[in-house]
Amino acid sequence: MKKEFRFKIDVPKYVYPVGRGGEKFAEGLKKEVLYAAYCETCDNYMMPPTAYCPRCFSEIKEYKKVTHAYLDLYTVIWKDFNGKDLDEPIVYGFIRFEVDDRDVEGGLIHKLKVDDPSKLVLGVPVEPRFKPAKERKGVITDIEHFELKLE
Amino acid sequence: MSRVALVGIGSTQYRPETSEKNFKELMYEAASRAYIDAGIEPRKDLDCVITASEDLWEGLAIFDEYVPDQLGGVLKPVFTVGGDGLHGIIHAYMLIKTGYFDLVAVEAHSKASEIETLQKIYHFAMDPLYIRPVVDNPYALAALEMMNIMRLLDITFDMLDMTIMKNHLNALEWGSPYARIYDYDNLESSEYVAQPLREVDIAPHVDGATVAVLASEEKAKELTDEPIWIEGVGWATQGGRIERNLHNFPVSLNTAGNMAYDMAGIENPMAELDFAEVDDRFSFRELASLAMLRLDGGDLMEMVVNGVYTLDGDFPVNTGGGFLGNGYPLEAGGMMKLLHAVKQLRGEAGFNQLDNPEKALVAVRREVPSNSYAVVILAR
Amino acid sequence: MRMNIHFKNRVACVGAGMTLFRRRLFETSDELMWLAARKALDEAGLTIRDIDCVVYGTAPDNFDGIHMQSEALADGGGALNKPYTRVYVGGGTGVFSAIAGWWHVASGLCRRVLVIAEEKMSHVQPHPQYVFHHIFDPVTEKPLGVNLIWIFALEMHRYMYKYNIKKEDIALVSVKNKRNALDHPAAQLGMKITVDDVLNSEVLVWPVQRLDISPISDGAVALVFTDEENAKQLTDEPIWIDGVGWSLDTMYWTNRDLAFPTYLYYAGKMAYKMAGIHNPKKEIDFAEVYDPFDYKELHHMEGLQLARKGEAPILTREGVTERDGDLPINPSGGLLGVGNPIAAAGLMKVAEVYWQLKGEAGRRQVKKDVVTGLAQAWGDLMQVGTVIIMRR
Amino acid sequence: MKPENPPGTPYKRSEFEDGKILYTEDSLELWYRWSLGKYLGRYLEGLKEGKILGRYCRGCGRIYVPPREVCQYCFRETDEWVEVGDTGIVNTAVVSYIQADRSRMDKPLIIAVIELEGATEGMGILHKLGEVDPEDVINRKIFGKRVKAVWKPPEERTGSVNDILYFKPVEEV
Repeated sequence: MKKEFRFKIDVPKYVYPVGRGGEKFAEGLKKEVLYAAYCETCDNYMMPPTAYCPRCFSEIKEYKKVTHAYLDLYTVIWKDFNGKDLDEPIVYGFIRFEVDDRDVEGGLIHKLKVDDPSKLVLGVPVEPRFKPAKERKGVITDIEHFELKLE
Repeated sequence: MSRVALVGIGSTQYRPETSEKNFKELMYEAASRAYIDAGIEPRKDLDCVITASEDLWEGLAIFDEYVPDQLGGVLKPVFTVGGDGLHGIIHAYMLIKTGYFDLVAVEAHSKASEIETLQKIYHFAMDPLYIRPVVDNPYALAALEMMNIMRLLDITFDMLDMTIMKNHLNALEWGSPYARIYDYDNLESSEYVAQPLREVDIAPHVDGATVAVLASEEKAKELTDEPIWIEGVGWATQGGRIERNLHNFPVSLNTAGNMAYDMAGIENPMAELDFAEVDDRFSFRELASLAMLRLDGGDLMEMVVNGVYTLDGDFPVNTGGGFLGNGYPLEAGGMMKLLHAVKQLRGEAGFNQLDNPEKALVAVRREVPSNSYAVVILAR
Repeated sequence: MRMNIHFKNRVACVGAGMTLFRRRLFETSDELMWLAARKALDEAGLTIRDIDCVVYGTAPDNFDGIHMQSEALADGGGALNKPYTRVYVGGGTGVFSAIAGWWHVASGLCRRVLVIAEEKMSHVQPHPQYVFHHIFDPVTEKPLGVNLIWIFALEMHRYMYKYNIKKEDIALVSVKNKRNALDHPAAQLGMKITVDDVLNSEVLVWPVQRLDISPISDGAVALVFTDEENAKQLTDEPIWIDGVGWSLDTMYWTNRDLAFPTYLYYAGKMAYKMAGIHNPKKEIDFAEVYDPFDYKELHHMEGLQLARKGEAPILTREGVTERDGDLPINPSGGLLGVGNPIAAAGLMKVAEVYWQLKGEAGRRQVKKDVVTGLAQAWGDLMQVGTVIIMRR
Repeated sequence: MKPENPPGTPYKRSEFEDGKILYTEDSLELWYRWSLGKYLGRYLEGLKEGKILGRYCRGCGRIYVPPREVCQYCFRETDEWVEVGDTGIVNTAVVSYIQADRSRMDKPLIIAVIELEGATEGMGILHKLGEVDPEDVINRKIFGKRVKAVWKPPEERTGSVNDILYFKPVEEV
């Protein structure tokens, strides 16, 4: 007797427009800068930049260039989701930012290029490595990865 | 206004695979047990049925369609919560509090073993603009969270190991297929999945279903001499942006907990509660939950090291073995914990039975990458 | 279920807001939620900080394309460190999220609740219709190559067969609603069409033609509910939520009577009882019933006992359901005219009832004086009815 | 007039193609391996054998097709297997000109709910009709007519609802 039934849920394609907040982010990527959203009412910077402040609901009018980026958290992925060893470990960093010495709330999760993950220290300055201008599409993958900033 | 009581609970076993039954039969098994336990005739007595689920766990768009028959809810008010089973309990609580509903059933289940592409579902839960194009593994997000929590709360691997050993040991009584008797050497040899997250820190997926029946005070007194009262509920989310939550404390659990404590009139939770079943989808989450729910006695490390949270300790936690010991049944997570707590309060916990517990807290957080919490306080 | 009890926590609606309904909107899902919520809060004279609880409604996750969608979009509801959940009953979710908002307040747990429903169908390419075929049973139905419109066409045709209804009469609904929508500032498909236009439009699944169907849309709607005390502080004329009801039929839709929506009859009965209504046809002044297809407006009027079985087409032909008629139905323009971002469309109906009862619907205002209004939605595999009754 | 100035930024499909609208992309292909359980598996097996099986509930006397695990009225497991036969009455029928993704079909397809004889009145299944003039569907002459399953040859059956090719009329329409 048939015991199992295999089937799928498929949707050929999804597209997600970047929205109002994402448009500003895209503008920055073009110029190789990262913008943080600034909520005047709450006096608070936010990354990724949003179109509105989720706390006070006012519209974001100002986006400011981040002036400093540092590694706040990281993880080294050794196995895939199903427990199989990866050929090469993948390192993800959680990058946080500052705007003129002010903390930015949130940050970006991205790939981190590093030679020896065991030597990583939290707090080290990092910088984004952008794809060549021609290949950029105005989204997060325009950044190839973050890497340690050489002083 | 009427108090709300839990008058019946029924469950299937939680196992890595349940291939002999389809999801409807699994739900029916749990529901029949719950209705017998409550002593009700569902077709006649039930006022409302709630399920907790999300479409993609099930393989159906609009899962809500497929629930009324096997829960006795046809042509009754039935709906689905996109949340944990414990969120379902909270909605049932509110419905009864309105004064219009007397008997409400809540169901949640997992058929995780029947999903071949589980990873893609997790991936699909991530923000499509900033995270999904970069990260495809939910354990990466959990690992970042773990690093943050360990740093904020000064959690060491030793503390995690003690938690893992404790929960596995507690799960033995439940006949859990995952329960192991671990020692430090076993744990030390566990490999990193997503550093600092090790294999042993992750609760594996499990199948199963649990149904609970809630009643108004009047109805509860008709049905049983020993209802379990729901004294407080609380729920909160920390917001949708993981990036913001990654460098913070999980304060929303604190918010949800305080809401429940206020409702239950609890000022000093550790003294007034007898035990707690809290989220341990990942080992560090148990400790984070305890800290956020003010159940750490001011010094988490001291509590763990002194065995306060073990069955013999002053404040047992995850007496049923939690997710680490029993497996993680997706949205049924909170219901599994509720089941463990109710069994304790009723004195039906067998070898794990505590001495006459009267008040307990159940708290759960939804699966990665969410930041949603639900808390329920039960009393005998 | 106990009814007609003396009821302590009366629930009021004090503000409503919505975005445009359009085929494609550029804003992200959470930005749409924020836009609608801010409008509703402004109207209520509140800020997001005044809100102590948020309820979110969306139909399947597959449209916006985010699993555990409510969690990812919490920011758009301003649900930072606040109680927040999502409820759903398929297409009935719009009105149902308002019902959930009702019990958050009626239970005494929350005092000021923000209810938001949002749907972005444009994320699906090439056509959102595709997502719908995943709602069918994967074993007994999906292998036949199902298509959502099939089931509605099957139901429509059965309804026409049983009561001997002509397509011309059903088309009048589309004509009326699209015309009504011309006066709705957010409407996607307000237009002047004739019965012939409907009958000559592309046949999709006979008897369903293109102009029988509501469009694919993006959009969000938000409402603010409060308890009695807060409502009286905020406004001199709160709109009260006096009855709610919903009911879900068996999942085996091919075993059901397709000519009459039994589930809606039960849902209506529950709401009427709660609101103390004995004769709906007399006591309901106007209604926003769910009209993703033109025949559904008629079907639902009958399920709600606003017309006898088979009588709704006659009332429509006689002009009773026009804005200046005795029983205006869908003065907003409904889903056929305003658009159908599934969950948001249902909540739009609740918003319309609110604005009509406040007398703020401007050119859409129904002619007669209205005290009691009803909004209804429908969904899942043609199996759920959700009803809310509001009074001035 | 409410709603006043509803916000939102509409755009056209062409703006995507021109690159004016920035976006990220994804697609979905999720696979599930469902357990069929005690009843659904037997139902499919029956189809392979050329039989349509239903379940009988002693509580209320109903015979359900497709077979159900639980009786919706009695909330109890159904009791017995019943072979309901492969003829039925057309409850409702439609003519489909489009596919699931809304593209046009080459040849219209007739879809129906067929109440199977041998099951309790009103128990229908969803299937296709064949050897029927679409005109007879459009004018609803097919409604209430008796139809019979046309099966695939036994060796081609796989235990699926598609083991029935379609139902065809066995009385004059």
